[in-house]
Amino acid sequence: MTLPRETLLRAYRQMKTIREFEERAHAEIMNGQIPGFTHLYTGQEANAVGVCEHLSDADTIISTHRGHGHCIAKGADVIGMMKELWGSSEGLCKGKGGSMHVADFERGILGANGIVAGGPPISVGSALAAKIRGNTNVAVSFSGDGSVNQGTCFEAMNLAVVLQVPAIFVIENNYYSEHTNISYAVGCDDLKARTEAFGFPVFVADGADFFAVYEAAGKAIEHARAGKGPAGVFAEQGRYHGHFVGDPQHYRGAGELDDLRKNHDCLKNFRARMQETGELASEELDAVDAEVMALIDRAVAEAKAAPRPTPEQVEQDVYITYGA
Amino acid sequence: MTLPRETLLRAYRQMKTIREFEERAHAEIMNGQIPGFTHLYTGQEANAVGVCEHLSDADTIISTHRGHGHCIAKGADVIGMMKELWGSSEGLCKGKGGSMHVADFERGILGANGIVAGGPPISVGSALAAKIRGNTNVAVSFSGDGSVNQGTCFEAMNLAVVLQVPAIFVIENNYYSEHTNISYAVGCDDLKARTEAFGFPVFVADGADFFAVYEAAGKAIEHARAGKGPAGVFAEQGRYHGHFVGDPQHYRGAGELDDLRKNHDCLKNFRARMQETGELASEELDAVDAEVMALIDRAVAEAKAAPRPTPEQVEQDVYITYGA
Amino acid sequence: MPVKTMRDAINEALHQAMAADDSVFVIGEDVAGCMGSNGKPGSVGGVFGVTTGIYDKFGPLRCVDTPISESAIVGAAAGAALVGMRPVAEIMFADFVGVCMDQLVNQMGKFRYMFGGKTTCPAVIRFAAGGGFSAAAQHSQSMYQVMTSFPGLKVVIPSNAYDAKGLMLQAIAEDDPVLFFEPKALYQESCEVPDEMYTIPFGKAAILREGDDCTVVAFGQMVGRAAAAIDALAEEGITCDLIDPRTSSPLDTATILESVEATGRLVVVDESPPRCGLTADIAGLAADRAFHALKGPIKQVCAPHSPTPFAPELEAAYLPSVEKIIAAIRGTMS
Amino acid sequence: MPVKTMRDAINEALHQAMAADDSVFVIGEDVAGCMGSNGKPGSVGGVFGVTTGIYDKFGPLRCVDTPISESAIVGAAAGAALVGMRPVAEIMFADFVGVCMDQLVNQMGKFRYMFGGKTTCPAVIRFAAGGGFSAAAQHSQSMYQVMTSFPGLKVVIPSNAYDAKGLMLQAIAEDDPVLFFEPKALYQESCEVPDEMYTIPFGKAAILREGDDCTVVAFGQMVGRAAAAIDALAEEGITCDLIDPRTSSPLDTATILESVEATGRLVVVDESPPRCGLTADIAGLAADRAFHALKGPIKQVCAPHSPTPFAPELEAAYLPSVEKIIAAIRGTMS
Ligand SMILES: Cc1ncc(C[n+]2csc(CCOP(=O)(O)OP(=O)(O)O)c2C)c(N)n1
Ligand SMILES: Cc1ncc(C[n+]2csc(CCOP(=O)(O)OP(=O)(O)O)c2C)c(N)n1
Ligand SMILES: [Mg+2]
Ligand SMILES: [Mg+2]
Repeated sequence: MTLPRETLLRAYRQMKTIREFEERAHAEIMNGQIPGFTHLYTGQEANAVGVCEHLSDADTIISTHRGHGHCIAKGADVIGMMKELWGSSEGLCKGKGGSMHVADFERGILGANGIVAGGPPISVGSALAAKIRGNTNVAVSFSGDGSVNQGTCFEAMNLAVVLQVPAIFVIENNYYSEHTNISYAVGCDDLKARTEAFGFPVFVADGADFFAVYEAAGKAIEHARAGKGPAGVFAEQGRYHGHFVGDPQHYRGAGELDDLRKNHDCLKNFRARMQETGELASEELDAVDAEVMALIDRAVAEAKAAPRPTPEQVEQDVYITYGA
Repeated sequence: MTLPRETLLRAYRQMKTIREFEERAHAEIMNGQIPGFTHLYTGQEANAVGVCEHLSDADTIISTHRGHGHCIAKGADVIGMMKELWGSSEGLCKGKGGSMHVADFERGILGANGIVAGGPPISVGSALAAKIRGNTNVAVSFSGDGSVNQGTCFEAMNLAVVLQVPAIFVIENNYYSEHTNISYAVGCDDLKARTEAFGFPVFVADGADFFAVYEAAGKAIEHARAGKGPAGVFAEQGRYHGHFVGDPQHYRGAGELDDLRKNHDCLKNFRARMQETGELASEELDAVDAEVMALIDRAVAEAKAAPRPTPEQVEQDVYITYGA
Repeated sequence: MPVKTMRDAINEALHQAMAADDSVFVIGEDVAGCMGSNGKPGSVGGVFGVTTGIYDKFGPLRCVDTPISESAIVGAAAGAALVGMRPVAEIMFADFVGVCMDQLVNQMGKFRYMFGGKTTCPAVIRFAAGGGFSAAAQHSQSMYQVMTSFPGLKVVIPSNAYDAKGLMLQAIAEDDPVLFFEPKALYQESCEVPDEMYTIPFGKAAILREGDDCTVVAFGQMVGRAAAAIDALAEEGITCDLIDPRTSSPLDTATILESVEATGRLVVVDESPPRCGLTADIAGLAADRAFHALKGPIKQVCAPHSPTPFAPELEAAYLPSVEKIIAAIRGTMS
Repeated sequence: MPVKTMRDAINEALHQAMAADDSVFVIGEDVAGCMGSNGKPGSVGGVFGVTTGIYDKFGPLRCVDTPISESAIVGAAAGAALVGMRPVAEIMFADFVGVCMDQLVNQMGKFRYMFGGKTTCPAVIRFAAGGGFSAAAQHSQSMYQVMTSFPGLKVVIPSNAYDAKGLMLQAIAEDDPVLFFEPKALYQESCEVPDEMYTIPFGKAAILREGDDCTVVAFGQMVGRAAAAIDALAEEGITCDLIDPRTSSPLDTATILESVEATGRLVVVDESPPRCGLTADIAGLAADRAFHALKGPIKQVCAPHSPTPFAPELEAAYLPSVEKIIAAIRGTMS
């Protein structure tokens, strides 16, 4: 696969942005700067970027509790996101949502979602809207390996097939739901077969390899855009952090985390491939790195300085306020 | 397959009892004698009997809105059931449940259930109890072709596989959920494959043929009793009546109902087989018929004469009353 | 003016809204009917007949029939609404909120707030609510009292065909998610209903009787019984205000409080069980904000703290009756 | 007497109940933890640590770890209870009642009634409830007020470690289904808790302060804040009864009414939003049955009619504060 230079540069930038956003968020949580429960995406960056590189603002995604990566990949304003993590009234959700509920409707981001498998049915609705309107938009739901045993996930898959809507179910298999391995939680031996048995194709990819995810997602999205109904993507890649910040990670085997960071790193893999093919020079990538670091520095600095919400805002934004 | 005479006689009696119970209930509903919403099982008798002939009182079943047949097959008192349909305080549920909530715990009947796919998770719990206690009881859930797209049904199937409990999922495919054909509601082409993909074997049977269901259920139940985890049974057979009494049945093709009654009748099939094999004489079956008719006559007469509940009973039976 | 049943009035509202606005569509189990069968698709129009004719008129893309998957139905409605459609989903019996509660409460109802006011979610979810049919414990609940407790959802309970049409047209026009509870005992009840489109604003109660001695607030199916009770008492010279809030969320607190200030007495009637319900909600409102006007205890007439029983005699004893409402009015006056 | 946190007190109750009765088992997501992984099974003990050590002691058959399938978990608990087991299921955050509502409300809660009293369903379902952690709209709800509205379910809200242990042992002994809401803000709070097994009866309120001027009823996390408010006012000579009902269903109406009869004033405090909640429920009770004793308006202190916000400042303004409780007490007295 050869991609245009701009695509390559943008994909790398997005992955790097997610990585640095997450690592910095991690540090700031440890510093006690960010309130609430935060679930980091570090390690899985290629999943989000490999999918979202196929999407425009008119396509939608819906995300999970581990949502920062999806939102960045789909184009959410990084500074607005960081402010949201801080709970500022200038955050993307005015400080009302926080890490678990980042959203950006202008970018087609229907929100991070704190309920496991809450997203897939909603995404089917967005896909249905595309079908009713007769356009070629698609609707992507991201959800984890833990979400696939939740009733709503199955219902959404079947409904999408029945209605033949352009819904893409991206299942991110990072092997664990909280502290439980997928080998325990999914009873059958072959989750891909179980999913395909619903009546749509599933494309599997190594989630540490941007190009693999990009290709798999491309097939799924093409299928859906062509009006052939839903499709699935399985992206397999571990997360570098615990389930949430503070997780003692008793479920890890010896050396598991080291191996992940060492041998399953989408950024390293991307650089290696660029070196191999010569498509991008390492200086170009270094330049991106520097820009990303500066952006994240700025995001953190702005988030720290951003205005705090005030008590009267508590009761705003529940309902539409109709003109008097 | 050859079965003992008593088994044959009992199986026929049970099917005939269900048939007559339902046909008489139908007539009495048309007479305005039975209140509420009633869903008749006529035509599907062999499903319930073919399964329940393998079960003892220590095994449990859980049923559906279309529950009379399951309850009779599992040994519920027919007169108590008829009284329940009438709403008498002498009914099996003291007139509080009615047609949709017949239960008999002494017979291992965990109740008819008005929520589609409400039963399967509960049945998994009964199966789990058997596993924890280390006995060989099994837990059967009956549910319809419409139930298989409900989240709870999927969740129950996966959980049963994960926990390797003796849960039997009997899916009664009568081709319709209310007014919708299974070919529309189940998105995939092969429901058996979709179900087996959860990780357990499914045995399919012609639901107009007692022997076919008996055999399929036998395999499933043997699998579960042997500690090999859950199993499924698909019994395929149309219902003779509408979804509920009063249904105009717009979804039927021309001649569909005639064909069902004529060519897909478990009682006729049973008699034909007995004639063929000579295992039971037709006079013996006639005698059963007569006894069943008498029983149902008596049930209706007793139900009509049975005492009515009184207002103070409304607030009884909500909670256990602990001794003072 | 033409007389229509509540069923027909709501059906007419749906037809008119769909004709007027391409973004409106209906979705649910058997809203068309006969899909995949040998029968003619569309010949059912919902198990209560409320979506009759919509498939024929608007086709399968705007009359979306579904499998039995209520969470997916509500989710699909919510998702379509997030991208600007105006779905009207049918969930049949109100009791089935249980199988789609998360999508109603934690998703649809919270989007606007948790996303900082940056989206709207103009979905309407319809339910057939309440008792009276010997439908027993799982097919008789009102459930609107429970849903009223969740911020972000608007809750409608029409008590007559005229209101039902106007409230449905308003519901579809609202940019917030609306749960629309149709008392199934009233589907066949009729009154005058204009052919034109009209809306009834949310949060504006109807005052159906005016009197001096007591304020009676009643919801849905109970409005008629409360009216009968009041009319019976009027013959003895006891007169009451009868207030039908029409929407429990938003609630027209001003109209209720004004009436209680004037009469000094309050009876609240609803068919739901007593705990944490609408009768307590309104009693609590008055016990704070109209306290000084109160001349007698606030009486709640509701179902007992039991599930709904099957037998007709039991259900008759379960639901608030005209007699019980009369007794409550007398109770607060003595 | 040894001092224990609420987390440890509940954990101890579970251990003791399981040792005493073979039919008791726990079930839920990560109640063991590390299943299928390279880590040691059982090393989690629930995301809040409440089932710590149970896997090690009782093994996988009685510490049943599950996929993320809350409806199946509650259903499995209900089904096991129907055949005589005594499951204790963990559903983690109370907000997740939404994904298993039908099994809680229409199944477990209705079995006994709709089957004519012929079964029991001794299942306990545990939840971590309430706000205070910047966990935002989907992980901060109390939900017990909603569940209180359903007949057939008993609802427990402990406010301290001592009560939590005794109420949990009682919950497991109950033959009715019990929903047990653990205020997550109190898991780390400690007090004296005996090592022995003991039970606290349902429907029996605790009277935590005694006074003359006002009755304050508070639930869960709010009990401590109400106590602080009362103690502050005591310095000015205003004294209050403080009542912690401990179970919202059954509710100890007698203790509440007796107190209101004596003080003539009532303030009800809960962290849930205002509509159809427990504050209204108890206000409505008193406005009927203690009406003639009332000397001032009944005040409700609760969250506003909004979902729970994320930012700490917003959540602090959202939850009832000591100051707001003081203001309410003053409000009813002026
Ligand atoms: C319905 C529901 N149940 C439980 C939880 C608690 N919870 C949050 S994340 C999570 C694990 C999700 O695992 P997975 O889907 O694999 O996503 P990952 O965290 O690995 O990205 C659980 C159980 C929840 N948020 N929602
Ligand atoms: C959760 C839920 N949704 C919808 C209904 C309404 N309903 C009752 S029976 C039924 C059809 C069930 O079809 P199937 O499972 O095939 O059983 P059958 O009636 O054919 O025996 C429906 C939709 C219900 N009772 N529960
Ligand atoms: Mg995972
Ligand atoms: Mg069927």
